[in-house]
Amino acid sequence: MEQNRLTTNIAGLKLTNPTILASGIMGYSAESMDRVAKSGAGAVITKSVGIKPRVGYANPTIVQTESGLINAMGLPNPGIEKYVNEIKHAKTVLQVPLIVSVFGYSADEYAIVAKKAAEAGADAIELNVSCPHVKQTGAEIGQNPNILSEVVKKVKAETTVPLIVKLSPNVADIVVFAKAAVEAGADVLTAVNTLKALAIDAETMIPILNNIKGGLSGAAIKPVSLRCVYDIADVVDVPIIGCGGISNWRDAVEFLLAGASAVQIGTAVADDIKVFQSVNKGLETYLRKKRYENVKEIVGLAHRK
Amino acid sequence: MEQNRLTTNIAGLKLTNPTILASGIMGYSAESMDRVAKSGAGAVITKSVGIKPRVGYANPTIVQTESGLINAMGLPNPGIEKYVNEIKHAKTVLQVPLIVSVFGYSADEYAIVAKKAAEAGADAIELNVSCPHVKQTGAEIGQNPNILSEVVKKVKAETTVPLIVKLSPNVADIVVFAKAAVEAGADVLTAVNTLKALAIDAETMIPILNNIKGGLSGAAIKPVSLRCVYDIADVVDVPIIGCGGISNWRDAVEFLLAGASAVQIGTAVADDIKVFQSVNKGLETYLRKKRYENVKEIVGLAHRK
Amino acid sequence: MPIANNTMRTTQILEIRNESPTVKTFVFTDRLCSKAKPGQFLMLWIPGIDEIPLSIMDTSNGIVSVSVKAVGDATRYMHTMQTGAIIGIRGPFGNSFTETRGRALLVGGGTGTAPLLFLAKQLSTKTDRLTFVEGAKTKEELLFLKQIGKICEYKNTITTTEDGTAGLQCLVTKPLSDVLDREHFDMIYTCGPEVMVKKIFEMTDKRKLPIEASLERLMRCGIGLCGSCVIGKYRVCRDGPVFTGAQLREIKNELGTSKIGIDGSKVPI
Amino acid sequence: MPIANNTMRTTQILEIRNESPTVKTFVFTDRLCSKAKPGQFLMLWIPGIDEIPLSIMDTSNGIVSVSVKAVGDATRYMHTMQTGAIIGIRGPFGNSFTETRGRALLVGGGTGTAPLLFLAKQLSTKTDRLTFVEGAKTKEELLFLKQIGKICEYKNTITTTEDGTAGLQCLVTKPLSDVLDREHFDMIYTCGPEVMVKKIFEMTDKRKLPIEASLERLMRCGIGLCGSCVIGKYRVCRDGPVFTGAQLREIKNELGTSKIGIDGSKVPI
Ligand SMILES: Cc1cc2nc3c(=O)[nH]c(=O)nc-3n(C[C@H](O)[C@H](O)[C@H](O)COP(=O)(O)OP(=O)(O)OC[C@H]3O[C@@H](n4cnc5c(N)ncnc54)[C@H](O)[C@@H]3O)c2cc1C
Ligand SMILES: Cc1cc2nc3c(=O)[nH]c(=O)nc-3n(C[C@H](O)[C@H](O)[C@H](O)COP(=O)(O)OP(=O)(O)OC[C@H]3O[C@@H](n4cnc5c(N)ncnc54)[C@H](O)[C@@H]3O)c2cc1C
Ligand SMILES: Cc1cc2nc3c(=O)[nH]c(=O)nc-3n(C[C@H](O)[C@H](O)[C@H](O)COP(=O)(O)O)c2cc1C
Ligand SMILES: Cc1cc2nc3c(=O)[nH]c(=O)nc-3n(C[C@H](O)[C@H](O)[C@H](O)COP(=O)(O)O)c2cc1C
Ligand code: FES
Ligand code: FES
Repeated sequence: MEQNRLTTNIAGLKLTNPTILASGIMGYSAESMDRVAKSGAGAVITKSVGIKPRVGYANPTIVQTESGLINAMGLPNPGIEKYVNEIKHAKTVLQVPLIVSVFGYSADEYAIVAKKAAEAGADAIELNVSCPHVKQTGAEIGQNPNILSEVVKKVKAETTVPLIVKLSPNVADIVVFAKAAVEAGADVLTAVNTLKALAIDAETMIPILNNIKGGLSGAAIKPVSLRCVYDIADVVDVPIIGCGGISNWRDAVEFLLAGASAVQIGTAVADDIKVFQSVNKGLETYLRKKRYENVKEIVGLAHRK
Repeated sequence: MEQNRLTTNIAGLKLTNPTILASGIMGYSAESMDRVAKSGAGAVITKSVGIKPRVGYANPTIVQTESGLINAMGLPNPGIEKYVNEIKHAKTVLQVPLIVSVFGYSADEYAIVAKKAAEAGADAIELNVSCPHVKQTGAEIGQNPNILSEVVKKVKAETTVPLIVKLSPNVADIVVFAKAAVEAGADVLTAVNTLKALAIDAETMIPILNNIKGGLSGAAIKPVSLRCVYDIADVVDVPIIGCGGISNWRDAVEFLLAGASAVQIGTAVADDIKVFQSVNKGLETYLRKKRYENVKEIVGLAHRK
Repeated sequence: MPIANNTMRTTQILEIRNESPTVKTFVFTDRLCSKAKPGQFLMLWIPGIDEIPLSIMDTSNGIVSVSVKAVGDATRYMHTMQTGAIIGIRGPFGNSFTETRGRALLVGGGTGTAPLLFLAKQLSTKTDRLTFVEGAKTKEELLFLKQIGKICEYKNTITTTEDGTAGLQCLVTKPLSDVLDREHFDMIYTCGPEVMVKKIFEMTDKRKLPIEASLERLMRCGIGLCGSCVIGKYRVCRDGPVFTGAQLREIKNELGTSKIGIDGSKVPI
Repeated sequence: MPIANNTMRTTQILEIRNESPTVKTFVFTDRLCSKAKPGQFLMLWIPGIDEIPLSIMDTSNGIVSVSVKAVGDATRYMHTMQTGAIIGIRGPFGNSFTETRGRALLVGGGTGTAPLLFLAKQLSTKTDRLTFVEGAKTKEELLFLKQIGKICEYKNTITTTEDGTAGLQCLVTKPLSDVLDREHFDMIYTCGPEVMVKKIFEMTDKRKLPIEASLERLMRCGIGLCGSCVIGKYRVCRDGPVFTGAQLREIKNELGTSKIGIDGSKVPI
């Protein structure tokens, strides 16, 4: 009964609840993702995987800021060849949908990686076209609607599982990108990745991150990511997954009201891996108090006039 | 002696210290701005003034968020005709430079308002081309480099005082706009205005701001505004004024190191109107400890390799 | 407290009381505002309608009361609200009246009586005598007479009405002159229409008597940023709403004369 | 403490001590880390070079010490630093060893001895007897012998070297077997090369003895996000670095066998 209120369905992905582990958080190994699933997540997303292994940047790769976090990991990942084994293994372990996050430097690369991931058992693919600190993938693809469209089309042609496109907030008008992705075949949109940011240390007078710039996540960006979801919900019909600064049930409710069908949680895992559980509990209570039978009923309600 | 270390010069504007009151903060009346100057600000900027009076939006016009603030005032202002009197009055009262912030709905409007403000005695003009929540001024002008360029050129042709262009962070690549503004004649760039944001109340299920969307300011956005300054400093030679989330001397130092010649402070005034004083005090101590004779010497040092 | 910790929260209206044909009192729980001091105000969000500043009229154990006069869209809408309705609260904001010993005089006009009632409750155990002068247009508009009478004793309560339906038929300033000449006061507190406040300030200023007056201005942010509420060099929301005689002297050119209007220009009051 | 409150701060190196030809101790002030418990670690930023995890070796009155072995770029660079140099600190992070009463056995290898020394200091007043077994390649690499001897008494200190230049000529695991069979221990603590830790775990597991082992992994964020340090379902930075026998049993397939490499793939140790 309790659980039913939270069950949802995102473009065919059946979720027992609308909380999803964001990409890049504890997302390498099957055991690690399974732990998060057992902590309450309705689905998990892997670290973004590319065509070849990448070691990422040297440390510091994160800086903690006022109610936020800047990261520039540099997309360390084993490359899809090696990672297919982990996907296969994860599928034997996980009891929730496994979404594989994919990045590339060209539409072809995206398509190859996505195809292999899907073949290995991914329940859905999320395209990371929005990593703000790795050149020639984030900036070039996620900030140009034509290239974005090409990437989405190629991937769509090569895969049949639900295709999620994760948008960048580092654009003048996210609606343009949302439309481009949906027209090109995206089944779901995730809004959003991190905001391009910088931290400098006054004492040593240098940027702290090894890569100089990174992506801001956490509570600090919530008002921006919430606005992105609201903007997109006005113009597209596909389900939206909200992401950026969600750390409690109230945040999750706000994203649902703004038009998200589910939410991803990343940075808040640092404070508590059980954040999925507590979001779900709060959400359940909220829905019960407001007399809603299912979480789907509140999606987009903030748009009523 | 102490004071000398903080004196600076921004495109001809002589400042006793590099802290400036941001536009929209206590910026209607001469007495109010004078109070801020006496609290330590090296210069003050008026509320943005347009060609006609505007009453702005109904309340709520602000929402406090985690380490930030979303505002959608809707640019309430008396219109330049009435405001010239306040400018003249302010000039008789103020002992620091008076910068008049100007907005418009067309290049002509900007030019007319700027001209009148300059004639009334403004020591400099700041063009607000970046208000994220008022249609047809922020979005249309500050997010299109061609229109921005046209506006700057028109204003430049009509005025002789230093021309400051305040950029929007709500763009894919702020460098494009910085270049466009400088090529069109901007003497100084301010980076940045607020980030487009939204707040929703879970209980009533509606957006809180009367205008629905607003601009995020305060500590939350500091990593983003700092990145904007850093990006711009790499490509333009005009002085930059950092703005966005500065609330203590350490923040100010970071902006100077990133390439700003001065900083604007807005939201932090809510916690303490004496923030200018305390930033200056900390900055002075920092420079002394690091054995710099003048604040200009540290501008841009974070770009060293 | 940093502003970030005073974000808006929602609460339900627990109780609504009619105080006069135009004034209702709204009661709700709010932890932060229930710790407010007399003189402080809160920003009350009427969802989908407006957000307005209101003086805190009473507090106890997490419970807060405000008294609202229906004067325009927002306040009239509030008068149609029922218990159980949801409102949003930010605050408490602003400074407060300073406590005094000895003899205190309180002069209230209209809903300006609300913060003074709160103050009177606080002062009652601390002062030797409290005198309350209240003015209104008609008998029905005289607010909180019973509570004031209890706290100050009826003999120390003077009421005036413009139509003479209760108390003296005159403005509140009239009996005040006599009282000020006849008795010694260690502090005079006032809140009400600004023209009234201005007159009272002039009376006390002439007599070199200490005064604290609470002012009202158009408020947007409530936290000292937007400049909507500025009078002279002061922000009513942050440096006020309570001002001392010395401060009132600094701003006497604007007091009761002009304010910053809705478009940011100075307009006559 | 929420992560936002544990941002990086800079501090100066106050003192540098040579502990062995390859290990130096660095001393600096840091309010937060000086309150750390034995077993916790910090992230140390070497400006412009790297940021690395280091166990806290000692704390007192705002002062913190770490002991660093030069093994690669970052640690070798640290060995060239002078007092007065600026470093950045985040932390303390991770869990800590649990306190025990009765008899405790500590088994350290290499710089793994550092957190155990810190632990020994804490335990010395609380336990009946502390036995310390330390192993190294050569005599010169045996760390903190003097301090350990003082805390545990020399007769309770067993040392081994691979080249026989001091103590017994063998691996640390050899004498351990005898000790474990001969004496009763209420808790066994260990930190050192993972192959050593694995062997010790197997020895205690067979004998059903309680154990706590501190592990090392490649660390990026240090706060449980990036997944670089995962072993089995645990994050060494957040769920560890100290693991109990029951936890070690859960992860025994990976312990001493494989880890997540720099590109996120599982690699052999
Ligand atoms: C610090 C402070 C404390 C206040 N405390 C109370 C209180 O305890 N009880 C109460 O009933 N009201 C109080 N007010 C006034 C209250 O905020 C206004 O009456 C309300 O905002 C009017 O909103 P409206 O939409 O109903 O009227 P509007 O449609 O905005 O205006 C209707 C009429 O009221 C006038 N008005 C609007 N705002 C104010 C104002 N701030 N001061 C004076 N006149 C105004 C307008 O000029 C107009 O003539 C206080 C105001 C301030 C600044
Ligand atoms: C929780 C924790 C506590 C630690 N405490 C200490 C300590 O107190 N003193 C100390 O000297 N070292 C400690 N380390 C190890 C220390 O962090 C590494 O030695 C250091 O990061 C190596 O950096 P480098 O650039 O010098 O070497 P690199 O160039 O990165 O590597 C050089 C060699 O060291 C190996 N190495 C790198 N990182 C580690 C690691 N985390 N564990 C084991 N081997 C590694 C590499 O595989 C390589 O063989 C600790 C590690 C962790 C995770
Ligand atoms: C340490 C870290 C690593 C991340 N790695 C990835 C990644 O590989 N791919 C990706 O699409 N997003 C990545 N992200 C972005 C998150 O998935 C998420 O979009 C962002 O952090 C905002 O959500 P949050 O505020 O809940 O963290 C990463 C974020 C962090 C903090
Ligand atoms: C209440 C408020 C009103 C503002 N009004 C204006 C304005 O009229 N014109 C303008 O250019 N910027 C305006 N801003 C933006 C600020 O000038 C500044 O760019 C922004 O708040 C970021 O700086 P901060 O974080 O120090 O506040 C306003 C900001 C706030 C909070
Ligand atoms: S209401 Fe904004 S400054 Fe007072
Ligand atoms: S170092 Fe990032 S999860 Fe442990």
